[in-house]
Amino acid sequence: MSTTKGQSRRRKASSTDDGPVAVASSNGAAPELGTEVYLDLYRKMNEIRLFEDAAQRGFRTGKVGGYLHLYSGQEAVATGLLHYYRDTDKVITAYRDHAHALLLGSHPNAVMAEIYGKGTGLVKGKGGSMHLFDVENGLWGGYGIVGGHIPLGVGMAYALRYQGEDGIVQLYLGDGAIHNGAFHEAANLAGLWGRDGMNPTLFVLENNNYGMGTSVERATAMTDLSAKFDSYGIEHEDVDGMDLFAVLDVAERVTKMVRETGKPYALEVHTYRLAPHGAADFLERYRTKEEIAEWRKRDPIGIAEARLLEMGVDDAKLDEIKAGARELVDEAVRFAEESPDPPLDELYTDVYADSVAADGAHG
Amino acid sequence: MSTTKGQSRRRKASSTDDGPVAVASSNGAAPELGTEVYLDLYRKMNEIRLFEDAAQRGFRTGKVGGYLHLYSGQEAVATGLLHYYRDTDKVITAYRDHAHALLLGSHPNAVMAEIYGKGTGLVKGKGGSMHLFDVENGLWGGYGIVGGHIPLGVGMAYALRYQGEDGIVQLYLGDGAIHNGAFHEAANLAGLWGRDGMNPTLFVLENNNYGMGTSVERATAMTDLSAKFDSYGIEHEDVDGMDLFAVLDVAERVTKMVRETGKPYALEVHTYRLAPHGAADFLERYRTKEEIAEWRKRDPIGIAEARLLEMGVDDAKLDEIKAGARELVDEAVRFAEESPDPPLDELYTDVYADSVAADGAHG
Amino acid sequence: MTVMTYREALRSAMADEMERDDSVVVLGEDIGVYGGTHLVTDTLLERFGPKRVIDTPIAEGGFTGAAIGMAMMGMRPIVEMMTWNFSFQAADQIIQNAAKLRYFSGGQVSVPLVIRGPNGGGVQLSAQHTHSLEGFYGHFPGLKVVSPVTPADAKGMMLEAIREPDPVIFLEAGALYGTKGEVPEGDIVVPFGKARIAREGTDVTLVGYGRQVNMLLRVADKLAEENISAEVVDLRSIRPFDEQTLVESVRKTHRCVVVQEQWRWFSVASEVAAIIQEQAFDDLDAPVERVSGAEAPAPYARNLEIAAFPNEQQIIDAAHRALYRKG
Amino acid sequence: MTVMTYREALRSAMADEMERDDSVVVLGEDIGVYGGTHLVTDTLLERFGPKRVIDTPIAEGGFTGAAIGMAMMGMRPIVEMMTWNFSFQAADQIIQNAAKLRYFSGGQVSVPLVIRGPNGGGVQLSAQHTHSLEGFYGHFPGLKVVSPVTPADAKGMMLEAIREPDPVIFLEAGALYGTKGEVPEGDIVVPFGKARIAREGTDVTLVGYGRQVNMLLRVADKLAEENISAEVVDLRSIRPFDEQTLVESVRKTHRCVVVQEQWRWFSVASEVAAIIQEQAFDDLDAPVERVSGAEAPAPYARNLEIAAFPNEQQIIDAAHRALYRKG
Ligand SMILES: Cc1ncc(C[n+]2csc(CCOP(=O)(O)OP(=O)(O)O)c2C)c(N)n1
Ligand SMILES: Cc1ncc(C[n+]2csc(CCOP(=O)(O)OP(=O)(O)O)c2C)c(N)n1
Ligand SMILES: [Mg+2]
Ligand SMILES: [Mg+2]
Repeated sequence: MSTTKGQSRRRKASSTDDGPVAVASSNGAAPELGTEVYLDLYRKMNEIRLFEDAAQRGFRTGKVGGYLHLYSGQEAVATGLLHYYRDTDKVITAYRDHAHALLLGSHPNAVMAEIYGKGTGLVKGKGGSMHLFDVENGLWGGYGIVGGHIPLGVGMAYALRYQGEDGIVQLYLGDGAIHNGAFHEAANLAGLWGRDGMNPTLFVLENNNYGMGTSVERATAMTDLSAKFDSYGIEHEDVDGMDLFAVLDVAERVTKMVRETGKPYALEVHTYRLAPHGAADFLERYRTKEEIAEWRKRDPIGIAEARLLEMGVDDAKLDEIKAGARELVDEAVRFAEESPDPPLDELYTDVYADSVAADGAHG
Repeated sequence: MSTTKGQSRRRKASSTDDGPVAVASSNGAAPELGTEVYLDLYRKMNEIRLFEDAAQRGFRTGKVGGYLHLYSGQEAVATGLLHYYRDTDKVITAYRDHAHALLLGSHPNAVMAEIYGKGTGLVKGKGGSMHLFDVENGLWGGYGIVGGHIPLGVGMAYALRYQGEDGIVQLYLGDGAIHNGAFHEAANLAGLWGRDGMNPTLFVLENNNYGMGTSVERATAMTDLSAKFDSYGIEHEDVDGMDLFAVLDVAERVTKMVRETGKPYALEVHTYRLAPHGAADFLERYRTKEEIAEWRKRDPIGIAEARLLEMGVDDAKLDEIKAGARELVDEAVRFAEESPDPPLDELYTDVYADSVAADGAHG
Repeated sequence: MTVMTYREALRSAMADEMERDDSVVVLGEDIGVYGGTHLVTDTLLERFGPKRVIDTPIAEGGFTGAAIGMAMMGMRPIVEMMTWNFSFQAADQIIQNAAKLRYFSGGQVSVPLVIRGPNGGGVQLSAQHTHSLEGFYGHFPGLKVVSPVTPADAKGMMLEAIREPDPVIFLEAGALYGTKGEVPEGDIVVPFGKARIAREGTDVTLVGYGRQVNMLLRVADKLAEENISAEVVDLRSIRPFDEQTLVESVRKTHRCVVVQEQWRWFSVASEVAAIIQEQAFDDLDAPVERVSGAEAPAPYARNLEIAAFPNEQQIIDAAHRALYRKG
Repeated sequence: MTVMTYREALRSAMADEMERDDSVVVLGEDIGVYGGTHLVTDTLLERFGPKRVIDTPIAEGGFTGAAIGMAMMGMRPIVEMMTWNFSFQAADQIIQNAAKLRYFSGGQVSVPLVIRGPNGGGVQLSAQHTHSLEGFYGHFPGLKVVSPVTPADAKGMMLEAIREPDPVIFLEAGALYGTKGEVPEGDIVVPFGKARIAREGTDVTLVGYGRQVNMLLRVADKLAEENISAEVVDLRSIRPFDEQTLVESVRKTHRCVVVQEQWRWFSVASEVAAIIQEQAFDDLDAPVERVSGAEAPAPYARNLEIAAFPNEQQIIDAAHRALYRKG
């Protein structure tokens, strides 16, 4: 029958038996990128955190509507992985997408303006927080239906190879999405097409242990999520998503591998959402203050800070970076607040290629 | 993390590495049911085969319409498993359902009449070959959408325990259905609910190596299908579905286990469809005459016959049984052909509980 | 009479039935520990325990299908769609199994199932999270589809829905969970298939359902200032549909405006216009006017979203056209 | 002109475009090695190879979603739904992604995707395998929905569909794959949004699409024997919809009968009646008559099935009612 015989294809290297927190961290095994690069990534993580705080304030003060899902706590994941983004790559994720846009080079002003629903927004104010797109910079959304974007990413990966591109697709999904049929159908296609080198998909399973209010243990009897990729002949490994350096270490290797083989690969990144599920999730009955406090000790920004200090960077430098990040975010908020609403006729554009179609009567 | 850690939970006992044909057969390890029982099961297998041949003739001669999917070649599977059916059990399967109805005690006349679309049919001529129901006898359908019935079976199993019944659900699915999201979502629920003993589902995965014209190898990169149950913490084993005695052996044990534990369990039954996918599948480009010929050598009826002769049953007895089966089927055909069409007002009944609703205007 | 919110009305109907009938269970995403993302099921887990209030993984097709299986066995499951926007993942289960099982089983199987959740627009939920699916599900024989607007109807129709022998698509006005209203005491079932005259009038019939009804009542007040007497018909039940009440009203007023949040094409408003021209052809003094949501996916920006939903002025203008008034 | 079957017309359109444009690929279940369960894609695998003719597992949602991803990247995938009955499993991908991506990406993303397959009833396919989904998909802005009846339109509209920048729901008349007709040579694109006068007449307008059009033409012959001159309008394209041709015809005949195989409620026929009463109110001498499929899931028995589909007599009776004739 098959060669995999169903035993886990997890790379023994970073295999783990004792849950997220215990996943082996890199302990300096990070690729030698040099302090400048590390400081730059540290800056990005701070920008993301402060950006999310500002968006949250916008929501609390009624300036931001709709759904708002913050990335706070998970910064090291996308920051580390997207450091290895190449021009031909494509990135697709769900609704927790602000960080991905910022990291890929979308202007913070345009991202914040989108969240504010302004005409200067990244998608003209038509999509909002959940639907960030910046195709020029490799961001292909931004999707609100759990599981729904996963087949898209797998099809995009097929297209890359069909069109002779050497890029890969970084496909982000949550621990909750893995129980959705769309994931399983798509992963099976990825494994199948990958046999012929036609599916350079890097699945990034961001396990923050909750799908909204439902913990992994309450969503499945088999909680070793990355092992679910075994069903599709897709190799995988786990990594500590709170440690930027651990993520960088793995990211360099696996992005290269997927690019070269054209086969899918999966990372289960153990992380934690320090923010509520969404800005409207105020009760958080599903987890304790103590649990959150425990995880705060592993705040990815704190961990990175400690490592940088070890490397001999001084506090002043870090403060300077934080201050710069604050300025950037303040400017984004100012820009968003002062930006105009989209013109009313935007309501009927982008329904079809020829916007005459917008009245639904003509093609 | 999880207790299963993704390594295969296949019972080593009947594990197998070398494909269907090589799955260890029982070699007489069958439970001591006695020759009378074996002969009775042999009779049932013959009735099914001849029944399917007759249905096929009906189709070829234009007396039977719609879709028609035959069980020929797979007789040992349902015959062995349903021998351990108990009154409180429920059975649910897809469209290849004639055998299940016959084995559960539906009258062959009513089953054939349904296939002929007559008012005397099992479901009054309203469902046809794909939608056989005989709730009194434990048959809960009969479904035409691949994967669609699987969540139903898992919910039925929950209901059994919720209502305090000791029954189990025998849930049949094909190798093609296992790639459908409905299977994965349902299996995950079964594993989850099974933790509390709330899901006595016996998944019977009938691997006949083809989903219509697509072989297992062409449908997934991980062809060890039963191992896909690992993702849900559901234990499983493989069995040779061409050997009635091997099936009986496993069936006695696993039906008992599921009944006692209230936990789901999965059997991958390696079998083969000697008939075309459906009566309209005449080209069969997807497999060779040689392959079919190879499998004919393992015709479950032939294997059972050989074993019975070993047991000292004489040819005359077997011929007598075959003759009886032929009579039964001839009578079913006669009944079906002579039966009247359903009355026209049946068109509007059974849409809602109160058939006034049938015009769609009143509830 | 007690005053309660639309949310409380739904909850009390479910709780009453769960008290009365052990076969009633609730399942869905985050309905238990979390309390329900709209808090409709809040406290039910504490009251009825995890075997009857079942938190599920994010698998709408799977748990809706499982609920159908429970219903086939005589249980009375209530599925919460966190929002109806997610029900497309369960469309196959709802349309191919729930709606048709009684029929293709030749009457051997019943599916006493309720699927409930918020339907219609909110505030800036954008394209994937803004749908009004009355016509979408109402098209299929075998389903019943209702859309209450008052807390009293929310409770009365939920009681009816849970007791129905057939699957019910229960479309709640998500925007109204917090609105209060008087709800009669006790076991006050509101039968399906009966529209409600929300306000009597003689000059023009305004037809709607769900949250549009409140807007129609405000419009009726404004029209009254112009001495136009508008009758407001709350359809309440989309399938079965009360053609009689609708047609009788138009026979009286000779004019009709039908309003819906959903898109125009192949919709409830299309059917309303078709029914009226079929059954009140000679009584009709002007074409039935339709006011629907803008023909575009829902935009995020608040100004665009407001422009996309039907508004009072559009309805007033439509009424003026129906009355051949310049306004 | 060459004579070919509806099936061959579809295949030749796909093959022509695949020759012309490398970005066109076909994917679906058993379309390659098997040859297509209705043989529409037969020989394409041999001609274009496995990277362009992709056999998929039984996962409508997964491969439809993957095709959307391919289209986003500039490929032009053609998805075969083995039959449209299976598309409910892909409804979330079609409605939430394909239809809305251009909009919620602010115009950054196009989805040049065709989803094609047999739609409508066959012979005794029963409840789960008999649907006419024109209105179901036509409801959603962002989708285009077409339903050709002649081999010429099958080819011309398929050529158009493949070149469209937006997702197209291509509903083939499954019952007509074997029917022959004349097809013009060469690159004869049939634009969407243009109805076809299949037969000119003056007394009553008969409206339909897909296989019903053939029945309408037979009915028109029979009415002619009673000296009733019927005009037959083949809508061809459901979204975009050609209101003008429809309304002009009714302005001329003052009477209309619309026929569909799909169920009556919230359907194409509802919309047709609504449009006509809106735009030809004063020209209309009788209510628009609707003839639809029976309000029940499709039955298996042939006699019940025949009774469930619209038939010539029902249409003739409807025409007589519209003409106030006893018939
Ligand atoms: C099909 C569907 N069902 C339900 C929801 C509501 N919902 C939005 S986010 C979410 C939780 C998703 O959890 P996970 O995949 O772990 O991502 P995370 O929020 O943790 O980043 C749910 C249930 C949805 N958007 N889509
Ligand atoms: C969702 C869906 N897609 C496609 C089909 C068409 N179809 C009917 S049977 C079948 C093959 C199923 O194969 P398998 O599950 O292995 O069952 P088997 O026919 O071998 O018993 C297909 C593709 C369907 N009925 N439903
Ligand atoms: Mg999560
Ligand atoms: Mg099979």
